[in-house]
Amino acid sequence: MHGYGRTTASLLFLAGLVVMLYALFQALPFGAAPMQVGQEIVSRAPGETGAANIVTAILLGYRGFDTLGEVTILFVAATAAGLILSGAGAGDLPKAPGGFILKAAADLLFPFLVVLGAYIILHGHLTPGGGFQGGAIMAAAFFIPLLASPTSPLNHSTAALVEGFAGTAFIVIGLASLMWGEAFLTPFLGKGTLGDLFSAGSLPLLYLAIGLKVGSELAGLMARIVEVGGKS
Amino acid sequence: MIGLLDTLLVLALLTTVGLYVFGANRFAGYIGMAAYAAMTVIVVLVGQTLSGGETAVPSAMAFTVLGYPMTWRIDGLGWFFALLTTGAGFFAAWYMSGEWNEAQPNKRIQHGTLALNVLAMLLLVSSGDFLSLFIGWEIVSWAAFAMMTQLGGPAATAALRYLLYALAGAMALFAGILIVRSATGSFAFEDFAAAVPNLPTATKWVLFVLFTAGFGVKMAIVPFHLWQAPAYSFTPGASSSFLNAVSARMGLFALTLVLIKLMGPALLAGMDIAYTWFDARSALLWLTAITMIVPTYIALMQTDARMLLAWHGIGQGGYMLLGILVGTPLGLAGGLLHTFNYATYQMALMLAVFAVVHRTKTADLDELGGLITRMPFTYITLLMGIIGLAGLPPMNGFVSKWMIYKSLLNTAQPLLLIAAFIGTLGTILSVYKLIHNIFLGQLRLEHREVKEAPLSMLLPMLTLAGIGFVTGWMPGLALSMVDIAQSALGIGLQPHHLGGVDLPNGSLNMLWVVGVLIAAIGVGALIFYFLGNRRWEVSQYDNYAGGHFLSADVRYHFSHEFYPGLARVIGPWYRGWVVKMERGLQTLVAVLGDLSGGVFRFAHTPFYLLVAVSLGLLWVGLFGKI
Amino acid sequence: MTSGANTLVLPIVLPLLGAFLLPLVARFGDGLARALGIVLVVVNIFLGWTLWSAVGTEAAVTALGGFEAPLGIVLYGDRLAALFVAVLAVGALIFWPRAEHGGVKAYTLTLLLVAGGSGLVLSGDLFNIFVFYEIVAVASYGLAASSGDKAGFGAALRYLVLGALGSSLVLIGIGLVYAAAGTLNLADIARLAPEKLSGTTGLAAFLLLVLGFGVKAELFPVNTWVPEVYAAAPMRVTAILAGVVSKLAMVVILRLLVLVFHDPAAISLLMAVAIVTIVAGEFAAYRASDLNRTFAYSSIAQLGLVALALTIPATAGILAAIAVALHHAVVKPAFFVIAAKWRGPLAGLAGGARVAPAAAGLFVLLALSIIGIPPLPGFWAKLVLLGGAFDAGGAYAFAAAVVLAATVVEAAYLFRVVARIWQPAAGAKPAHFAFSDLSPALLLGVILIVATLFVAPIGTALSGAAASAADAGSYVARVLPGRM
Amino acid sequence: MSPDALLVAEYLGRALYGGAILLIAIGIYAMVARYNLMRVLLGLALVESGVNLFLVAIGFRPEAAAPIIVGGVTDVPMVDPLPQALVLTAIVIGVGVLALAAALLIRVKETYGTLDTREVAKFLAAEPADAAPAAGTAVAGTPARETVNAGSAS
Repeated sequence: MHGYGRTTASLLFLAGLVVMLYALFQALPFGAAPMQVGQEIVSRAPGETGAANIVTAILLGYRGFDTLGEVTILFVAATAAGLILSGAGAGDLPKAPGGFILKAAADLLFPFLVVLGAYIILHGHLTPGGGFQGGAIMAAAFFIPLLASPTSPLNHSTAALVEGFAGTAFIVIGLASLMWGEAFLTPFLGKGTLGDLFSAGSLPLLYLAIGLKVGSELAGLMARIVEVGGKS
Repeated sequence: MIGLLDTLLVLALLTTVGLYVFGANRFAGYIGMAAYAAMTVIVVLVGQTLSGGETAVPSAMAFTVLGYPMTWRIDGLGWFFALLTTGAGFFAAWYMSGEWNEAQPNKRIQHGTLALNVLAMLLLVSSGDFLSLFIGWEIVSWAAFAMMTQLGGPAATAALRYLLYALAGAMALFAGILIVRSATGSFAFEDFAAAVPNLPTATKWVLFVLFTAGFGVKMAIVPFHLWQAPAYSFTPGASSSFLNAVSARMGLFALTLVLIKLMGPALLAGMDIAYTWFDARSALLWLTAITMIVPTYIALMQTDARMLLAWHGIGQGGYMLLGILVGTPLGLAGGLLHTFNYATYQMALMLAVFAVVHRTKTADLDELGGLITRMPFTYITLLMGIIGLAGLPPMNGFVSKWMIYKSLLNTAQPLLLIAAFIGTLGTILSVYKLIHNIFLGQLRLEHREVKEAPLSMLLPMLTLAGIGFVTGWMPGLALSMVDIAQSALGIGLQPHHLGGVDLPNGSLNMLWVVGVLIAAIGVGALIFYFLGNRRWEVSQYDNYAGGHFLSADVRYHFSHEFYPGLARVIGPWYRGWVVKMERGLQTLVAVLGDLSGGVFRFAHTPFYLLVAVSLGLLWVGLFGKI
Repeated sequence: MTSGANTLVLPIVLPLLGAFLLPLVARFGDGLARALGIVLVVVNIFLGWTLWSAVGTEAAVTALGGFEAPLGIVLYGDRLAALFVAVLAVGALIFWPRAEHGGVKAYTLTLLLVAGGSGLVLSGDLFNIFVFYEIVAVASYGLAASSGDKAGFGAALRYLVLGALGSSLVLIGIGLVYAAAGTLNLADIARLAPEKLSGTTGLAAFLLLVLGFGVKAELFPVNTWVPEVYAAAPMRVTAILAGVVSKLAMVVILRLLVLVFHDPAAISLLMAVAIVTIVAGEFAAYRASDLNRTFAYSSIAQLGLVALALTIPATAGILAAIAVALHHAVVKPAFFVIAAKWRGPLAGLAGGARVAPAAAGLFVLLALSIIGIPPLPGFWAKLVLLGGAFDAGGAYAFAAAVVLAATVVEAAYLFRVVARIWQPAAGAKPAHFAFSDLSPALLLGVILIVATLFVAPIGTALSGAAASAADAGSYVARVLPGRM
Repeated sequence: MSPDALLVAEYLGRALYGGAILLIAIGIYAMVARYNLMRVLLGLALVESGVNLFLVAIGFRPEAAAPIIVGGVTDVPMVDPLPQALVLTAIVIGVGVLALAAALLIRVKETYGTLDTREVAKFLAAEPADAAPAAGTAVAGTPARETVNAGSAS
């Protein structure tokens, strides 16, 4: 099929797709979500988990297993990227250091980003945010210095260490409840007062593990791409 | 409990394993002979049990898989074909036991595949339900493939073609037995036989077509016949004659079982084809008639002796099926008897031809001639064989053909009788070509030193020819075996005596016929030797043509274009629509393959996803419940 | 909650834990990491077997985190799930990656594949299934490119693009289901489906889910990644992907069909897809020019058979699907072992039987079984499939006819190769097999023969598994005891 | 629900769903009509965003609050929190896949020296030279494979 033919065909099919998807979506009850499960969770979450942020309660409590999978996917992607890039032509990288401004800003930003990331992780059960968002900020904290001075690459083994321990911690927290005869990932520790920093039982611990894992994984992943990506 | 049938099957299995292990041994042929002889004895014992009033000899072997029971037992029909199988195995092993064996590079495979084929066929003829029938059928098909493909080269090509035909047939059969199970709830023969009259007409037709096509491929009924001649011809000697003699008859066995025993000729005759005067049975009868005629005339055009005989095998299968489909006791007896007779003379013929090939290294009819002086016993075998093939007295082929013709007359089907005569005419013409081009006329210079076939090969040939003569002289011997087969079919027996059959409108007594014939030959010999004997013996190269002396290096043995006039007449039939259909099918598969393959090589794979989602949603919008 | 319920989580979590620890363990030597990975896979086989024997007709259910269904995520372990947990682990054990194809990272990805795959078959929650599906997908993208072969990267990227787009479709499908039913628990959806998902929305959701999961399940037309990936990936990866992983996606489609989408329109949609998949796969294989691609196309066709089996109503269809899938899981990896050595044009295979008689003999055995020649297991699988189809009649009979015709084409391309192998070598001889090269295939060949001998008990066991998997009522009752 | 709120909901709904569909369509267009693999990946990112938007939109309720309990007040209407959690997960998954895709992209560029899908497809389709028609079932057909390749790649 030649280029124009395919473009035309694509556009036609796309137009059809748009029209049909629109028809499909319009048939859904917009603004009147059935909330079959959602409503029940909203009413029960504070009591059952002690987290003020119900999304967090879902992420770590009701659907904590999803979150484990989610963390795993980042880990898989990082491992796979490491595997794929392991043979890439590192070595002839353009290792031009960043300018003065970038370097100075990187040094300056680093502590702020770390603190901000930590804050977001630790308050994940109270306010918007959590392990993923905080982890991403943490990753940025370590990634920006790398952009500033590419010659001093990230210490991958430390990152891997943090990654491994954080991932293990998540599962060990989950397994801990198994040992007490509860189901996997059942929250434990006291639920505390709704809205307090030290509340919601083991949920913040999970978020901490997630934060560390996401942070180290993202930083490692991006660092790897930067390390080999200079050439192309 | 281990019964006779189990002993037989275990023996066949041990023979297969043993001959595969010890097949390279120089005594492998004798081991095989002993094993097949023992099997034949067991089969004869089974026959005694059956003629003693038992309906079937069961096997202790039984499995139940996924709730489907599978059983094995041998009834009269199966017994008849089992006897042919072990007998043919015996003669093939005999042929392979001496000098032939020494000359073969792949003894192990020849012996092993022969034993495997015997085992598979015994398994098939003793199947007790549709599931075991299908299993046996598949094993027979693949065992034959293993036998055909052994030599590689053109044999492998022909075998692959056979395989595809056989598998297509097997798939039709598979569909058939599954439809039977859906309709009756089990694979049992009895349930099917009980239920089939009450099935919807459409189901009956579907089953009839599927079974006929599935089994017909093995029988090589037109239009499923293209594979057979090349596949059988390129197989090495004894194996080829075994395949020719009995392998294709497995299709006949299965067709008889399903169409005659289970469905019954009356049921088939009741399945009318709308707007014509055909019904299922008569349509198949006419297909059979075509099968008798077309392959026979194709045989006529062959220049390879093996191919010529193999093509005849297809046509002869038509006679057998014709007799069986007539459905009267006489027709059935004729068809089954022809199966037996054909096995004897066709095997003798193939063995004789392979003896010639063994000595001269060629089967090309244009490259042979005048071998009568070099290989006289082979000549006698071939002569007796072609008399049987052409259906002339005193050989046994005459008796069975006579019975088939008579049954057609008695059921008032003269047109089919004419078709059978046309086929026989072609047979006579082509077998004359066979014997003429090999044994008569000028002896080739390069064959001047050719020796007669060794005794190990001559003896089985002559024995087979002898059986052909004896059962022609005293057809009652063979007909009493046919009785056992017929008793399993529920149509009734054909009364007979040692010399033939008595019918109200004309009987046949071969004792008299052969006697008269011998007497007539005696009279002829008297006249020839004592009254007008003007002959004297000269060298084969002492020849004259048009008054000119012909030296040995001048070729005058006319074998090219043996029947030019006839060839012009039947030429259009020769390369017919069947070949074109086969080619068209191949091309279709290839084109579809390229189309499908092209789909997978397209660079923009997400495009398909877009198309699929769009079309899928369109379909959802059109057919989904709103 | 039955006694084995808490162990449901272990086949997922233990390999996951191992995968997280593997890079750390590797500091003490790659061999140790390899050993740990293999031990965990063996443990998973054991766990699968334990689950199989613990659950009879009554499945094990566990509500993760103690949050009862449908609020939380449940794991549902019946014999079907146990079977595939074990099969996946066995596949990973036999085809554990070689050190030269990625080392510890490949071990990690394989463990993750095992964890994700186990989660995929055990999970009873639609979105959770999606998450595990993604784990499996991403791990296989990585493994597909791990050969270091030049073609690997392009093929893997093509695979990734298609797979990611398919995942988006799945997400839309899940969104549609959630928007209509307001729940993600499969049992809960099953309960609400007749009321909420019987219309256009439900059908569209099914279409999107089938097309999305179909990328992994090798359904036409979202399977265009298959030939290139299977030709370029390391043999061990190809064996696992073709042999096991593709079936896991089929298990998901099975659950969806049994529980949620049983309206005739959905069934006929899947049937159409299945028939086209079979035809496209077999015919493309007929014209394929090397062994790897031949088997890749053949694998597509076999998965089409599985999909077709799924459309056959009641237990018969599910039994057929399991039987065909299991048989293919034994046969196809062995084929790929042979293809790994015999690369290049088919004409170059002449003389193979002389160079490597064991491989040639094994090839014939596998070919016979996959064509469906009795008494090999492939025949029984086809018998159940076609028997079910003819029992159902109508369009199913047509589909069965297509399958039968495709079988002839299948035999044509497989035995064409067999004929080639037995021809005398024309030029360069085909590669020789060291015992270690062929041993995985020989092992699978032995499994095939053993299965032939024990086909009756295996059939009974699978029938039981199929019957319980087909029982949507008991699924809902087990997961939502209070809400029937 | 007040009539105003209903009206708002309807318009918002059309806008949100329309936006989601538009994002998906643009993304798919980039994936099917462009040759550059980088653009294909960007298209993929767009499709994922569109899907996420759709998911979030499902949970919308007019005049409802974000699902966070402030000051212990639990009886205010809230939007459905579940799709939000799902979208969080979906985003992270998308990030992982895209990162892996970027890594592969680097290797593709490095290996083939191009990001053009046609060139990559040509490389992949470079099969064993012998098209090898069936033994014994020789077919007179032309090697259609080459023509298909040429068609799709030019």
